[in-house]
Amino acid sequence: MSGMSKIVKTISGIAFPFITIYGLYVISHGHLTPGGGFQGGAIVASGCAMVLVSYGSIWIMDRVKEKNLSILESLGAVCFILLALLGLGFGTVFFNNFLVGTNSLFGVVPAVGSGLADINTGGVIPLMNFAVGLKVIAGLFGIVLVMAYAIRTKEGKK
Amino acid sequence: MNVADLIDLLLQHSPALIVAIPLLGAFITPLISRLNDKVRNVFVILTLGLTASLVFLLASDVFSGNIHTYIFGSQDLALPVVRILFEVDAMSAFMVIISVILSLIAVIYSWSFMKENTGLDKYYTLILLMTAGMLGMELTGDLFNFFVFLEITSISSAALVAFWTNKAKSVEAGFKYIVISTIGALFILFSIALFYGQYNALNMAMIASAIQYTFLDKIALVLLIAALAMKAGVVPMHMWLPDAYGKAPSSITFILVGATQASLYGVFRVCFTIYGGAINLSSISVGWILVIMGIITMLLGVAMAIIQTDFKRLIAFGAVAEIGYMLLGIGTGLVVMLNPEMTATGLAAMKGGIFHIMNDALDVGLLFLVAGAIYYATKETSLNKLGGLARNMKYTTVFFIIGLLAVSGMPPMNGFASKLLIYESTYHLNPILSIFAILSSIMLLAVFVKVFHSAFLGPALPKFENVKEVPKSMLIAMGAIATIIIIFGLFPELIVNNIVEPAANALINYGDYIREVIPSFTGGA
Amino acid sequence: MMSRRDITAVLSFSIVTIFLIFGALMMHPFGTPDETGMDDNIITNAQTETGANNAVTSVVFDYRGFDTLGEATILFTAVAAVIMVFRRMKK
Amino acid sequence: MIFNIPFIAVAALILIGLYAVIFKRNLIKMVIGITLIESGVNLFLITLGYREGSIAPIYTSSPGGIMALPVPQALTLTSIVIGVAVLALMLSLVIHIYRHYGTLDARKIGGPEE
Repeated sequence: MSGMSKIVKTISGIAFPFITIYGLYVISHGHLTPGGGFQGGAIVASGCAMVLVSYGSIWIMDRVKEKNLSILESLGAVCFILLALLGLGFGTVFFNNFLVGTNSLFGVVPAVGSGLADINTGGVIPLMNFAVGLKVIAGLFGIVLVMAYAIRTKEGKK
Repeated sequence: MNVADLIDLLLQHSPALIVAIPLLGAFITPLISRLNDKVRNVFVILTLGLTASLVFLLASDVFSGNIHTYIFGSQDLALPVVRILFEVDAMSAFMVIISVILSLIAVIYSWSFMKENTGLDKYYTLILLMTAGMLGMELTGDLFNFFVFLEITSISSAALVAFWTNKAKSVEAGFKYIVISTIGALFILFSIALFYGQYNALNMAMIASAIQYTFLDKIALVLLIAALAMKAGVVPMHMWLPDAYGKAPSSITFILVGATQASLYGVFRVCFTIYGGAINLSSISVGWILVIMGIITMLLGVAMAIIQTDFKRLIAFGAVAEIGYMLLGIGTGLVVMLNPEMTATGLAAMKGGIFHIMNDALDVGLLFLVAGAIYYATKETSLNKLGGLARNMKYTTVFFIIGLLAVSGMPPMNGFASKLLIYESTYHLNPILSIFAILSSIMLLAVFVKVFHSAFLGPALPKFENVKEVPKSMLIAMGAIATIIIIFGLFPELIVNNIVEPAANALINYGDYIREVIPSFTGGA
Repeated sequence: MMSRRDITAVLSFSIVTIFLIFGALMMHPFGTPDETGMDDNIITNAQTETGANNAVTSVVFDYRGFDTLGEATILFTAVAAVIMVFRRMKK
Repeated sequence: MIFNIPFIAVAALILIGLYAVIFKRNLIKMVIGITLIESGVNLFLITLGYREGSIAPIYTSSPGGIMALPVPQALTLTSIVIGVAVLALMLSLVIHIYRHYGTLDARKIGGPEE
């Protein structure tokens, strides 16, 4: 897949940072507002896919290697499962939300029925959101990139 | 902390760790495989070895009569059950042992078998993921969780079936497999939603205690059995199985046997545990359906095996036939479950069926490994072109003879022990059933003797003059399976009394499974 | 002339059709679930037990966190599978 | 019965998808059929969680009132991600099948070796 016209490239270049920031917002506020790691990750990944379409897979492949994306994704997954295992270590069982009620990082418990958006709540949920977000960004972008690149080699041959 | 405390702690957390360790291993494998190929192989084997030791620790406790529950995220069990929980009874433990042994042996076998290929880091990652998926399916006590693990298993195994992407047939088989398993999984999800809509529960024990056997439940039962039977390769829906088994690398076929059996475990769990409360309404008809499907599977599998010319495809149809025996045994148990005069028959049939699950995995698995070894040595799978291999591949020949005798139920091997139980018990239900069972066993023997003759005996072919015995890791893998087969064949009572009978009782006394979660439940023997 | 495969296909399709239509008609009326015990429990306790204002997130990452691990694993599996399928084969 | 239109829509979606999978010969159309079945099942899950007049189960700035059931929404989220994964793998395999056979017609792929 080769790149598209200059107008598309410029516009997608302008839009990309906003999409990324919006996606990161959705990830980091997953425990308060609709959204979470998967949804925010999908938003960022679709922004990356937009850049991929407008600039072409060859341009992207020179800058991002799918091997590195795969490693990033592994890291996200390892973080997620380690957070779950920490529940076994600090708390009591696998997947225990060991940070809730400790009043430390993300450890505040909101009052029952409270509608206030306090970002410092949720225990391990925000951390898991970040891990899953990282994983989903790397994973979805990796899939799109590999498939786009595979189609390119096919076209290049003929 | 002393050692006894540590073992207690490990035992308490083992259901979660058994799934978490292969998952963690799979996530780390891409990082480790950047270092060195050998390090990666050792790491994968160690991961599975650790999992296997935890499985044996857990199973030894479960077989002594305890049912283990593990609640994710909380220590105490509050009703209604909102959290996911794992529930391990003897049947789950039995299946978990099979799956983990298959994966471990397959990884050892792969060391030499797959050495020449590219993309091995993904190959080992997917094997670990597939193992974790199978183990999760067999341990979980939550229906939606079952669906999630089913999908992990089917995606990873479909990718592995298509591992040799330069062969059109492999890719085609992988595509067929993923389409079939996705449709099956979606219908399973649909039935889960039906349960959720009626009983507002996802936990198997909660659903089982509340089930009313309404019309919607009947739809869910039909869809669940059809979808899981499709994934297990039962006959009207078996068309994907010979392709997938035949075209996958042999080490993957070996694990695929475990994956189909995990789906079969799903059928039994649905029939016995979830619909256990409604069993007085359904057991006879559902049981007969299983028995008839079993008979058809058996006969059609053998009949199709006779006409095959491809080595692995032939064994695959043999595997289809073997699935029929398990269905026959356990279906017989379901038919006579409520008849107090036939309790002994039912138990014997269940023991036969469950024991045969393990024997099928070992026997058919060994044959697939032998087929892989022949492919490794000769790059040939067509029976018409093979011949005279017994001269150069002595060990492989011996292993094939062992597998051949075991799969067709000849006396010194383990297949005989389980098939004898099935013959005896089905004879009490209806003599025709056992005649069919014996008939298809004899035909299986004929088929495999023919294979033995055309592949191993006969004149030495000039093009196979330089064929050598396969490398050590493959011999070790095949030798381990053959040893287990012979031990099980010599001391079947040991296995039946200590492992198989608790598993059969766990299915029959479904009330215990439910009472572990909902103490006030009264039904169930 | 229909082949055996076509007959099976038509048969299975019509069976599923009948099931689904009858099932749709026999469901509870839309908007009034029969039982809500498990979900009411979550709605009441989500804030105190997990500290998250968003009950859906608390289900995804806390009450059913293990499903989410499975889900993340599936995505990981898919990425590994796609990269593996498109790898360079040795000739 | 008129209130059960969502459930009838679910049945219709699943049936259209199943029709495409069973009777269409083009592999891409089969894949589309599978995603249609999946959307139908997801819609079913979501409709199960709706309570008349309910709001989203999120406390932040909520106007008060009864809340919809949160569990089906979480299950649907899981199911959507699973769908994406399956779709990615199926499409990659379709690309490979096209490379090998040069066609997407299910009748033409698959050689003599049966």
